[in-house]
Amino acid sequence: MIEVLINSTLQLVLLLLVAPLVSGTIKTLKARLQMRRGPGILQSYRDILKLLRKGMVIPETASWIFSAAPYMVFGTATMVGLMIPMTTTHAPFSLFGGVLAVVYLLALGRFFLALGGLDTGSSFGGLGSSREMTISAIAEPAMMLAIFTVALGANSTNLSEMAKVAVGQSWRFLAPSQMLAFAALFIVLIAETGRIPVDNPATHLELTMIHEAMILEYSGPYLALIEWGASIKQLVLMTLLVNTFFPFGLSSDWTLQTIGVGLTFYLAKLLVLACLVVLVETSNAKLRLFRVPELLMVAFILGALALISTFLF
Amino acid sequence: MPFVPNPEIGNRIITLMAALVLVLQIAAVGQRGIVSSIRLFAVQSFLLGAIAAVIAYFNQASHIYIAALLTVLLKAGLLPRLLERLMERIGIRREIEPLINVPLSILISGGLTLLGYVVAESFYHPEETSARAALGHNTLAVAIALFLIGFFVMVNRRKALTQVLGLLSLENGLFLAAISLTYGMPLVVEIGIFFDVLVAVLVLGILVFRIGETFDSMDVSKLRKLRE
Amino acid sequence: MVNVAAFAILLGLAAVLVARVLRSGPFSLWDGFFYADALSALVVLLSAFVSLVCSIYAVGYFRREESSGVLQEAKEVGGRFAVDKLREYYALMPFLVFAMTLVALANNLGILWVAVEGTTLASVFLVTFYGRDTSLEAGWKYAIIGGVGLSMALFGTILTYYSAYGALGTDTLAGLNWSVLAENAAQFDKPTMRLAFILILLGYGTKAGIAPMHTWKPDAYSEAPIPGAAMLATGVLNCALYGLVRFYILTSKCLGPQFGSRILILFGLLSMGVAVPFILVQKNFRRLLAYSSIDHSGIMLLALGFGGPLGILGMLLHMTFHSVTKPLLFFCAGNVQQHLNTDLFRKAKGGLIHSMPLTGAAFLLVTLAVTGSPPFSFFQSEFTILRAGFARDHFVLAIFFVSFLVLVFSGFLVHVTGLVLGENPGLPAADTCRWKKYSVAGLAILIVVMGFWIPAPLFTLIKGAVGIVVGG
Amino acid sequence: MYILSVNTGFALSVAAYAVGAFGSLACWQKPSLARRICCNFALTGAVLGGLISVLAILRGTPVAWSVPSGIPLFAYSFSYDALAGFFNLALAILVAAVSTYSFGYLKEFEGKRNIGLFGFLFNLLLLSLTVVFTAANAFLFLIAWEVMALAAYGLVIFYHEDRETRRAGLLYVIMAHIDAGCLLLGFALLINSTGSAEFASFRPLSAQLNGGQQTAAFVLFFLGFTIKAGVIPFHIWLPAAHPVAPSNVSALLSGIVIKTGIYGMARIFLDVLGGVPSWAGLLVLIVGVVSAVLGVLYALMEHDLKRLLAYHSIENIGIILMGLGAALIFRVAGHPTLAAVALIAAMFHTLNHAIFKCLLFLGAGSVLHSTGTRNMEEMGGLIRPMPVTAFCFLIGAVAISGLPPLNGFVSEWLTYQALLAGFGAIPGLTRILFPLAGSMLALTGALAAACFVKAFAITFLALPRGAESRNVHEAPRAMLIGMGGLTLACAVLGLGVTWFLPVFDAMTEQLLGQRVSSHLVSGHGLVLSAGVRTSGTVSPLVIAVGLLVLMLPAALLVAIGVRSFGRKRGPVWDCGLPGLSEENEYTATAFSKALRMIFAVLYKPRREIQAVFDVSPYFPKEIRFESEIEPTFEKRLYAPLQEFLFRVSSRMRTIQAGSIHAYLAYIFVTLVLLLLFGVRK
Repeated sequence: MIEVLINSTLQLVLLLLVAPLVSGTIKTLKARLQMRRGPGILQSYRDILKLLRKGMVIPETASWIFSAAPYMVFGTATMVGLMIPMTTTHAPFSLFGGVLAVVYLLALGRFFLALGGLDTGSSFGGLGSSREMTISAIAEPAMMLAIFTVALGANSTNLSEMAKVAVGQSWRFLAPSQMLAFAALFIVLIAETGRIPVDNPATHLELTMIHEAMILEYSGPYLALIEWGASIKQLVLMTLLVNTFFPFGLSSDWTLQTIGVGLTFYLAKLLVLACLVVLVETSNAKLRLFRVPELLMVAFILGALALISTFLF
Repeated sequence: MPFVPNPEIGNRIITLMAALVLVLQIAAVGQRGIVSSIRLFAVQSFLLGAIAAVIAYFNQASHIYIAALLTVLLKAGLLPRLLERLMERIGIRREIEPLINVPLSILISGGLTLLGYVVAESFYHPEETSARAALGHNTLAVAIALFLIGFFVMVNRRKALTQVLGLLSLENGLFLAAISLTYGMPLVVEIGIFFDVLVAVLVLGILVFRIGETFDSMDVSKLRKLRE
Repeated sequence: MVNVAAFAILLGLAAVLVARVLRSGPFSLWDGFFYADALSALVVLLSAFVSLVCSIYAVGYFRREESSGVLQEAKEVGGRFAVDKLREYYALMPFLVFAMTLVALANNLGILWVAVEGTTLASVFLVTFYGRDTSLEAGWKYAIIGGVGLSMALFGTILTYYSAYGALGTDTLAGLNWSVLAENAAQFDKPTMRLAFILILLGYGTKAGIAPMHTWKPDAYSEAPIPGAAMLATGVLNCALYGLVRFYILTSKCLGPQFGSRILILFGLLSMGVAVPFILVQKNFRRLLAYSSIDHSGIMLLALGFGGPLGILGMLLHMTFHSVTKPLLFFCAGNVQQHLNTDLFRKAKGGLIHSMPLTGAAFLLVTLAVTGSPPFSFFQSEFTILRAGFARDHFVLAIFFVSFLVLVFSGFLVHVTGLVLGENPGLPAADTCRWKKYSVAGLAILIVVMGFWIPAPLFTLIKGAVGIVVGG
Repeated sequence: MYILSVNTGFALSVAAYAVGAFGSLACWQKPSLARRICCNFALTGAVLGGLISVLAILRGTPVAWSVPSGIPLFAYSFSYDALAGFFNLALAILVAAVSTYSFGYLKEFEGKRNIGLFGFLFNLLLLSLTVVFTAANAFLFLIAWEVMALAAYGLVIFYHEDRETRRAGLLYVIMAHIDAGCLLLGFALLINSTGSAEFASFRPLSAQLNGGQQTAAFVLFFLGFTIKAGVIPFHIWLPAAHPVAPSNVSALLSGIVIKTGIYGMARIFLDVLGGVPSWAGLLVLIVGVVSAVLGVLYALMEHDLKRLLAYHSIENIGIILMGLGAALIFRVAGHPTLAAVALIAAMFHTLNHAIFKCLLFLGAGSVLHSTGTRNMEEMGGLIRPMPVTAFCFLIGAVAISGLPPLNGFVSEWLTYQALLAGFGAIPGLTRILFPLAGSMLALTGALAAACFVKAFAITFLALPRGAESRNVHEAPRAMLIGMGGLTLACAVLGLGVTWFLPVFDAMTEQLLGQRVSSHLVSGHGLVLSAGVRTSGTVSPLVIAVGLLVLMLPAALLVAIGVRSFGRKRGPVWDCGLPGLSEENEYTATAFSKALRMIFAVLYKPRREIQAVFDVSPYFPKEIRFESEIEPTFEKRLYAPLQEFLFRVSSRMRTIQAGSIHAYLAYIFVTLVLLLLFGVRK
């Protein structure tokens, strides 16, 4: 019991700290790749701190739902973060919810955020919510298929179990099924974290935007919570990818040294994945909204193929 | 030792008469005038009565005399009167145009006669009614033919009155069948049936009368108000 | 009024008869002129019941007719006065009932035929009652088609007599007596019997309104005054079927059940099938009732065809329920017609439930009942018939049967709800006449009760009848 | 322990319903009295019924008894086993809530409508429902089944003045009759091979039936029950009939009446027939998937609040069928424990859907009650005037979207686990179907979430869109209590699932001979685990608590921020064009636009835009936009059928053309033919 508490606090701290770092890194890398100086890696921390120290304006039309949404987003994201193994195969909350819980908790956060977007009565919010729900809805099956492929391999939907199995066979990711599943999940990651070519996190007040439109009315600490939650969600999804497919450095026991090793490996893997994301983002243009389903369809097909290939090979 | 009637002669006579009846029926099919068809019917009924009498005579079946008498009185006497009276009361025009033209309908009645024979073949068993037998076969066929042709007349003719005539000649067929097969029904039944026929004709007569005065035409094929 | 009393007494007598039959089996009177067993007792009971109910309703019905002056119209055409018309009705009714009773009680099949013919002759003037040209037309069709049909029945009777003649030899009075024929039906001459049965089926089938001899029914039912029509649809129908059943027994004793059942099933399904489309697209709610009774006689024929204890039980149950339920359907239709002075759906605006709540409710109720939906009693008989069908491995037929039932249900419900439900057209309140109210309400209650409870003696009576038909 | 024996208790609750029915009918002239009688006796019946069901479930062993019926052909025989107990429990919960709600809801009828009649039909419906769940005799079952349909019909057409209502009612009752017909045939088939109508006598039968009979029986029962359950493609009556009924009735219809179809499948396929061929199980699974996905897709396009809910019933029935189908397949494949898990998933979702769908309909009812419209485009901003209703509806929405930690999530989670296990358990290529079905379930869940974001937000949030929703009031207390109870149930069944699971043991043991609840609970009774094959675990309780705990620091941060830097209310960002009003709000149509475009293949949307121009086409004075989707099944499947029927019928009418000669000719021809037939042997 105590142990669980310690673990979870540690992992919580890790989450809260690493998440902004990752998004910051992505921003910087992207800037560099586009021959800009760009903000520093720590920019995201500064943003959050700044927002926390601002007053906030709440629309007259809004009800308590509007205020509840940020907490839900933040809460669900961190909750999910506790269920996923980061540095070691053992996630503190893995017993209390597997990958299904992860997906549905994220959905819960999204549900409330969408409500918050509609609560203001502004067309932007509605537009954002509508698109957000739509895209996530059609992203869901692909995501599930890809995850199932791994889960069926591990015979469990618990992330720790899946990680353990993965550790057992480190080079499994070379199997075609794993490759395909990884590809599918990667596309889903792009869609879920609202990155080009699905959404453009950097724009404001464009009719192409999705996530940003939804949270347009938020300000101050609420916005901070949402941004933070979003970055945590992104971190979680990336972690899911790296740790289930490339279990290098995941240790199963708790010693300082293993944790150190695990942490370094973990950050390294994240960095690689971040680079991948950046490459995709810079090398692609944003898709029209109604082209996105095709992309996700591709992801779905990949997932299905992955599934089939699990028992063909 | 009184004169013992010879069945052979009886059979001849009956078969002859039956043939005549059939001819009359077919004639009725071809007949155009109402009056004459009524007359034909009267003669036919008289012949039937005669047949009945002959059978009664040759088989010493006394109760058939009654049947014969009733037939002659009712069908040959009373009913034609009634019908003619009715006809005068309404004063209907003469000509009646059947739905199917005469030659064809006569052909059809020929076919029906054939059918009558076929049917009669199928279930007539001489051995069961050994002595009185021979009159059965042809007569039965004729009876069935009468029945069918009468029915055909009802289908074919437009006038209310001629339909009644058809019905009556159809009844004649039944009568012929009854006496030729089984020498008549039990007496109670016979009387009942005769009574019914009488009432039926009265009822139909009233209807014909009313139709006559309501529609000032006796053409029942014009009665087509009640339909889907 | 007199009729009501008379028919009440008749019902009492019928009850006595039933009791007697139940106690001491079949018996006969007047050296075998009358003969009564469970089957005939059942039919007598039903006829008596129907005639009582109809006569009660008739009082209310004709009072309304008089006040609304329909009869005066009839006067000009028919050339007689309203009172005479009433006298005519009240005189014809007992004849009809007498004939119906005679049908059931006659021992001699010939007399049976005479009696059936009697019912026709008595009811022709019921059909032409209103003296409109349409009613004359209906009457004519009824008389002619009925006449032809019955002459076929007579032919059948003669042939039966002949086929028995070989076996019995003697042509005594008893030659056509049921009590005699039933014993030695086995030795009858088979081909003759086959022909006889065909003719009988066509003959009494015409009277029962089996397709394709059903064509007179819609006309007659929609023209006769409601109580008369109800009598035709229940009592007379029962009589025709009764005759048919009697001969069916002889035939199946003589030829075995197969021969009869095939034709019966054929005609039964045909009648149901013919009734369905006319029920689906129907403009006139009194013709609708006629087609429903065609459908029901088809069902009963089908049950007879399925045969076996189950089938016969189903048929007789169905006959009983039909005689109880159908009158109510007619009465409701009658009330509606008198209320709106039309029998066309098109002219009725709907929403009758507002102006005549009792009739409206009863109409819905009896619609559900007559289309055989549980919990009403028809469901029991139809379920039994279905089982009989399965017992004879008529799987496909069973499917047809059920789908016809469903279609009829749909058609009926569409029409009747369109008539009864809907917003209030603002008609004056009806349902005032006591006689009508009591007959409707009483029957409605009876129907609901019968769905859950059948009096034991009645059931034993039916069982007995089944025993007779199956030849136990 | 047992104060009153099961059958007397059952009799009592039936009696309570009966008294409620006839009592309220009897005093239909005194509306308020009728109302009280109706609701009170319904409540009593529910309480008794619930008590009994709990007793029966605790005892486990079936109690069978028989009552002599007035009809000599049959006896009314009952059997109160675990399955019956479970469904009676669901019924009791719902009825308790609905009858409480009705205390307030029926008030508005007083003086306007015949409450006595309503009370009669209402209690009759409840009575027939509990009999359906308890009948052990085909005849009794069919009677109760049809009485249920007829009572429901009466309630659906309660506002019969409205044409649409009448049509919907007819559609409903005709479909109901068709399914009754199928069941009739099915039972006749079984009865024919045993000679008895008792369910008990069918049980040994399953072995004796030959292939053809088995197939026939399965098809007939499957048709019957799926029509009743409103499974696509037999669903068309459901979205028509449920919305037009009074809302407390719609709650029951969607909550429990369509579940009788599920009950029937469980009863016949698992209990009476003791399993069906595996292709049948697959069929059930696939039908489930189809109707889940299509159901939610159609729901998304609805702007009529109650129709939307009705379509979600179709969707959830689909989800239930997924579990049931899996259970059937596993049973044949010889994995009883897996089958038990799948069955629990299905049954638990049945219960959950009953509860939250009932809750949502009641919520919609009170919205309707105060706004008087079902059209969401007229609503908006209702959360302020009616906060309690809004909260209850929100909880219901979260639950039905299958979001943690509420009950919907738990049962969907179990379904996922069952499907995943299927992949490992079933040999051959068919195993692929299981994960695919799982992904479709995911799609369904996500779309449902989207749909309920729309439903809740457009109804309750932002500014009122129509005059109807301007000055509205909160629903009366009785209605709120009714909803509150169900809301609580949603939470309790979600968080306390581990303590609730043992309820299923008796059922699974009866149907599959397995008690699995102990496998499904681990971690000090806190954690729900997938049990046998796959080892997934989840703990709604911990998740809920964890969420609260994790929100604390966030709340702290915000509190600090707000304290030191203040918070003020301001206008919404209006792009500089002042005067943002409800016309600028996002509408339900707009919200579903994206999905309408994406699934255009399915919807075949038709839209027309009429613009009225003043000076130049660039400045339209007003623009009318209307868009509708094609009701595929109605248009492609049912309309042609009806068309065909009527064309044939009209053709047939020519045989009754009124010519007596034709009539005579029919007879003549028949006679001649039959004579020939009679002649040749």
